[in-house]
Amino acid sequence: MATVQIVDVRKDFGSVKVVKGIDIDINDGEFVALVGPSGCGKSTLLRMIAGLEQITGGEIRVGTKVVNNVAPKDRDIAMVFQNYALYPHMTVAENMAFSLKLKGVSKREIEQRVNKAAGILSLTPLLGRLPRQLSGGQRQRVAMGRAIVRDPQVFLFDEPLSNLDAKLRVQMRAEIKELYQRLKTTTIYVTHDQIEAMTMADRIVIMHDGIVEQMGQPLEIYDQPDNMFVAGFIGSPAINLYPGAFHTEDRAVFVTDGGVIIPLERPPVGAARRRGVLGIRPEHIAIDPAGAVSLAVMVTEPTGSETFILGRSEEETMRCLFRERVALKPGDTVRLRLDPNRILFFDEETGRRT
Amino acid sequence: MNRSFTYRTSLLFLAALAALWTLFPFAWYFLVSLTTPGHIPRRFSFPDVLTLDSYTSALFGSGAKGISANYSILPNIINSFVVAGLTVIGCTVLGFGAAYVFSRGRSTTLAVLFNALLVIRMTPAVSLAVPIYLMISAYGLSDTHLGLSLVHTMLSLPLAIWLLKGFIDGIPTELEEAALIDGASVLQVLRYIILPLAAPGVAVAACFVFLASYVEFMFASILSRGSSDTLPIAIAGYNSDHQTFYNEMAAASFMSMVPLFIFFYFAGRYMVRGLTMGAVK
Amino acid sequence: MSYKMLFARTAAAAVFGLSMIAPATGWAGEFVEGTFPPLKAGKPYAGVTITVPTQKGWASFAPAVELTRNFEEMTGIKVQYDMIPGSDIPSKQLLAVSQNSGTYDIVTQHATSFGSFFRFLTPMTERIEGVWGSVDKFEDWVFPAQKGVKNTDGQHYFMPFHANAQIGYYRKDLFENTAEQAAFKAKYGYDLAPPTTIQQVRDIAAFFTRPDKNLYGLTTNWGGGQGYAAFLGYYSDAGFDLLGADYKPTMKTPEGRQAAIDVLNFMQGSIHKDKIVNPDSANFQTGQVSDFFLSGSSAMAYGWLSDYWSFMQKPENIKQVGPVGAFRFPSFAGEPKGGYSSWWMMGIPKDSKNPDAAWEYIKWILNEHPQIEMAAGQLPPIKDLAYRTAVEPGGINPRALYDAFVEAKITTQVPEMSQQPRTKGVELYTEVIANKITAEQFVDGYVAEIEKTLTSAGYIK
Amino acid sequence: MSHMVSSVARTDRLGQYLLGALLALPFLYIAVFYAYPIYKVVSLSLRDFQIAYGIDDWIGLGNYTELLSSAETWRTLGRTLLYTAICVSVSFGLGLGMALLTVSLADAFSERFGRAFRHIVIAPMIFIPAAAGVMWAFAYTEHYGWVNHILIALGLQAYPWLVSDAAFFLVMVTDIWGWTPFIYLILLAALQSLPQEPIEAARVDGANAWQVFRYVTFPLLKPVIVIALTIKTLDTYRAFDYLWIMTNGGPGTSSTTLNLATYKAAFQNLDFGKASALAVITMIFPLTVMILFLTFRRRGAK
Repeated sequence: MATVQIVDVRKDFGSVKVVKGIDIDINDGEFVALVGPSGCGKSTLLRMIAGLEQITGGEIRVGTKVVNNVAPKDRDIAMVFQNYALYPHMTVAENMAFSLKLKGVSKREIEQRVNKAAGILSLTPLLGRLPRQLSGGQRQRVAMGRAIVRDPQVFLFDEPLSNLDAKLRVQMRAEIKELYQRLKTTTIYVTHDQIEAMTMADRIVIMHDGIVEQMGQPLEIYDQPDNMFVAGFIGSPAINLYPGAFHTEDRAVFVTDGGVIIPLERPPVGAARRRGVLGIRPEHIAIDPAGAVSLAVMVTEPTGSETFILGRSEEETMRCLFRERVALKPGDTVRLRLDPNRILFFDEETGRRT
Repeated sequence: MNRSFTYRTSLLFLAALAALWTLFPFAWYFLVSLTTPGHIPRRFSFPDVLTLDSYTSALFGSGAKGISANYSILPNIINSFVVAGLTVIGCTVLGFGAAYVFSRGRSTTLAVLFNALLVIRMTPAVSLAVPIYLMISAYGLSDTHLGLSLVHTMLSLPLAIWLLKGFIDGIPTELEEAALIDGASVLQVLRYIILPLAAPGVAVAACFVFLASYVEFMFASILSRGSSDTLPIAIAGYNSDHQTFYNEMAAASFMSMVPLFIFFYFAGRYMVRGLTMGAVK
Repeated sequence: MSYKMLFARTAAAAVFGLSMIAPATGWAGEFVEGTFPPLKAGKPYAGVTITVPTQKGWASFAPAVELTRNFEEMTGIKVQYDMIPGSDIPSKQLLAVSQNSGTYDIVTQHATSFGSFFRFLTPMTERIEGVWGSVDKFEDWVFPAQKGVKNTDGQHYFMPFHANAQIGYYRKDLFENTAEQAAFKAKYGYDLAPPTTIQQVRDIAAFFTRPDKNLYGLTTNWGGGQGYAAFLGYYSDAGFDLLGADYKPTMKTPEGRQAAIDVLNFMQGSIHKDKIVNPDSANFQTGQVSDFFLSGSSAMAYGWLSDYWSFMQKPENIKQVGPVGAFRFPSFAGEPKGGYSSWWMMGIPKDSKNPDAAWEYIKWILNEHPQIEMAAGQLPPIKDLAYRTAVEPGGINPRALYDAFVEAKITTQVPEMSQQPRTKGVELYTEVIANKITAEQFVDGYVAEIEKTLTSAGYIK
Repeated sequence: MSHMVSSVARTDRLGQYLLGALLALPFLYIAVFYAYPIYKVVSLSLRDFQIAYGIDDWIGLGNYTELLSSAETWRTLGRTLLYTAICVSVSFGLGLGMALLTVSLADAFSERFGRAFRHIVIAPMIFIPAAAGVMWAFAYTEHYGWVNHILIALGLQAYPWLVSDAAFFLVMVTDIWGWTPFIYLILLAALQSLPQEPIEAARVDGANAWQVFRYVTFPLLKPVIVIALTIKTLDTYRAFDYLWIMTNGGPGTSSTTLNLATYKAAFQNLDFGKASALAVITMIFPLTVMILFLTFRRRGAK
């Protein structure tokens, strides 16, 4: 186990800058998720940590050792690939044993370690099978088995669950987390799925366009996004964002460009007559006959445990999520109250939270 | 499918016509291979003697003097297989690594080199005949298996690289990366990952290279002086100044198609890829 | 008497009467007993391997290949044969010797193409004198054709080992059938017999041409290269060498031109106008002629047929045609004037690694044993032997072959003639036989090609 | 090797050298057995080089001026192009027709029937071209060949086909017979992998069979057709076996294409200089086509 330090790491592909200077400190035994939309550079960063991509600038340290120019095989890391990258011509046991075999570990020890890993992942009955004879979840487990059998200093996961169906994904999520808890090996986990990141990681790094937008514990990021991007990226259904202006003459309100007037409890300091972006998460909107906002329902999506409503208020669309069942149908009008304590404000130019 | 009777009948008629066009020459020639020189029909009729003698005498040179070439094609079969075998080895050994680099590399130089392969493949072989003849004889390699296979290797190398690249393209790079992380060196990646996974591709490419060498006529005829004659030369050779043994020529022709026949069952579905150098999949 | 018995007789003669037929044989211990030309005794070249090119699928040479064991035992020399397809015989060997690669220890060439090789061969005069005493004695020992093989320096570079001439065959059952004889006489006014003039050839061929009965009058080897050679043969038999003393083509003279045109008109007309020759003849080589003839579809045949003579004497092979006779093909000049000889020769290239061993081989193949064995498909080039195989009673060759050969000539050879003019000649000839051009056009084109080549090579000033 | 898609070369210095060597090896081979001969054939074409007569003189463009001023060279070129044009277009027509027929047969009867038909159509491909050449030459012989047998059975006269003006075109028949399966296979594979939706959509839209082919199938096949025709054209242009075996370029020179002329000049007349000049002339067309094709394809890809 080891710490991983990423210092001002940059990556150019020709003239295209993919990673633009990233600093992340990962503690020993920490589970960090790199999350961001596709093309944000998270996979490239992971591959640089793995040694699969050359580093254009900066430094990566595993433990105390700078690994910039160290070949992957000498970095003592293990990686689980998005499509598992199981060797199709080797059995499960051979897949798991491959790295040990290359290292020259004795046959007996290989067997022991493979059996142990297989036991942890309940792969023992499958050891003699070829990858094509396995289900998606089983393949996923073999990929993990291949990683843990080596007992590496760092685990790298590159979107390992994205090829599974929704149900299996939830199950495997739990398994990975359980495994992590058991091994406590430093883990870097790349995903574009914010739920995975939120549920699994000790810390989340949100990347966008080659830079880190925010780094922190899951709920901290959810509640206090540093900027509009993070606010929009984290949370599903996505946060409602309305550009508009503050009015403090009569009472503090925010008037969106679409004409919705949202009462505020306390406007941000120096907000008078200034423009900004108001953000409100769908679940922080409640039905309230006395509410200030009127919504014309367009779409209702009841899922049983909650109800999602898409509607129109003045010129704005609004997403709302109710924990309770609401009997609304398209065409109905309902009055809403936006929880003033939960309202977020962002600077219109910089996108930073104010 | 509900189609009209007329439609189906005319389809069948066309199919019969096409089958006649491709198969009839074979059928006639096959009859010739089953008879003896004196009994080749002189009018549109069935030969009155049917025997496998032509096959045994072509194979073992065992026919009766005067009505047989007294010539065994066994040495030619061996020549053909040795030359084609050496060519397969040459093309796979030389072509595999290059195919890997072409498959995984992206650069202008590589693109130019790769297109050069296509240009090489399309160069009329006869244009190279004089200098290659001079080279091969200067090294004392004319009329040897090695000399001919060196030339055939040259002729088939572009196709081999092209085909192998197509197969290696189908191997995900993640597998190599996984192996790298598992601690493999470049050689080990090639040895443990690419080679076993490309094995069917190597086999298909080997088939194409083998057959290209097996049927090649011009260089085989220029570079051989008799003792390294391959099958096509031997077959054409039944037509000599002295005598044309049509029945043995036919028998030898039919025997020579065995490897091609096997190939169609083994790698027939890769035909198109090979024919077009992978330009069409 | 079969040729095996003949062989037994000659072998006995060779052992007991050696000194009689081998006047130049020196001290007995120096040479292998019973050999003439004599092979060196004591195996001085044992362990050497010589490479000898020969023609692929050549039935009449096959006995020599089989007998090579004897040679190897006698001399300790190993012989490796390169079987070259007939059409590549000149070019492949020429390319090999011109590159000084030491590929061959012997060059095997035919009378149409040996000229190109002189510059790459070693002269044989000294060797000949060593065996026969003098070149004159040697020339007397073989057929006169050999005199035409000399280079301009007057030296022999080639030793002959195989002679052949084009002759005609006819079906005795047809020619001796009284009904046919009567019908023929009634139509043409003379007796049906093997032809002695070209007009008779035409008459007889026309008489027997009955396509509805699957019978043609004449079948010939007029396809491609052999047809071209047949043309040269007819032309030569009319008394013309291809080149005159000044290296100018004789077809430029009015007589030569007329003779060539007569010959070509006969060949072209027989196939396309008179249709007295089986049309496949325009594509046939001798073997196909023989095969066609044997199938009973032709009254007469023409070609290098002696290759098949002994085969055609066997009853089981002539079921359909009955007994077969041979005749000397008539000449376009009325009297045959020597004709054109198929004279196969061996020379020793300068780049041979084992010239002396090669000489031993050449001497051996001229020995009686291999020559008699090969005589079943050729004429030995040695006059005396040839006489025994063809003229003496019980000979295995037709008399007509010997007669055709005694005066046969070799066309004057200059190196350049055997390549470009030959290729052009064959090309033009195939156009004549395909009825694409006239005989006159052939002569004009051919003469122009010869003059062009020989002018640029410096023979014609 | 820095632009490797896979990380293998990037991460291993030794590996970089190794991969460099893996690429260099075949190109070294190509340099020796292709680039050098190309250089050599060009340099020989500037010489009067007749090895058998010991002639080897630099004569500049002498061979070219002689060849290009000879009407025969131009006739040979014309013949080559005619041969290529006829063989390619007829093979293409037949190949396309039979490919469509195969699809229709599979559709109207059964998949198995279609497959069986396919096996029949590609049968010529399992014959060595040299064997196919002698087989067809045999078919035209007067007494054994079925072509004349049919004529005679029809009450017509037998004809010496291969020693007539027809010979050149009869070789084309063999070429078409032997190589139609090539085009057929490519087109069939393309037809069978065509997306069915546009065709079905066109049917629903009321197009008849011809309109479906003309407006949907054919445009979809176009890229494949371009490739197949390019390769087939260049292969036919290089054709040697059938012509050489069936006619030796005759009668006369009536079926001598550039390939055969080069071969004859080199290995019958042993005039290596002139043969080299012919070889260079022979190369010009395919190399031009190739370069145009590659440029075109590159643009297409962009």
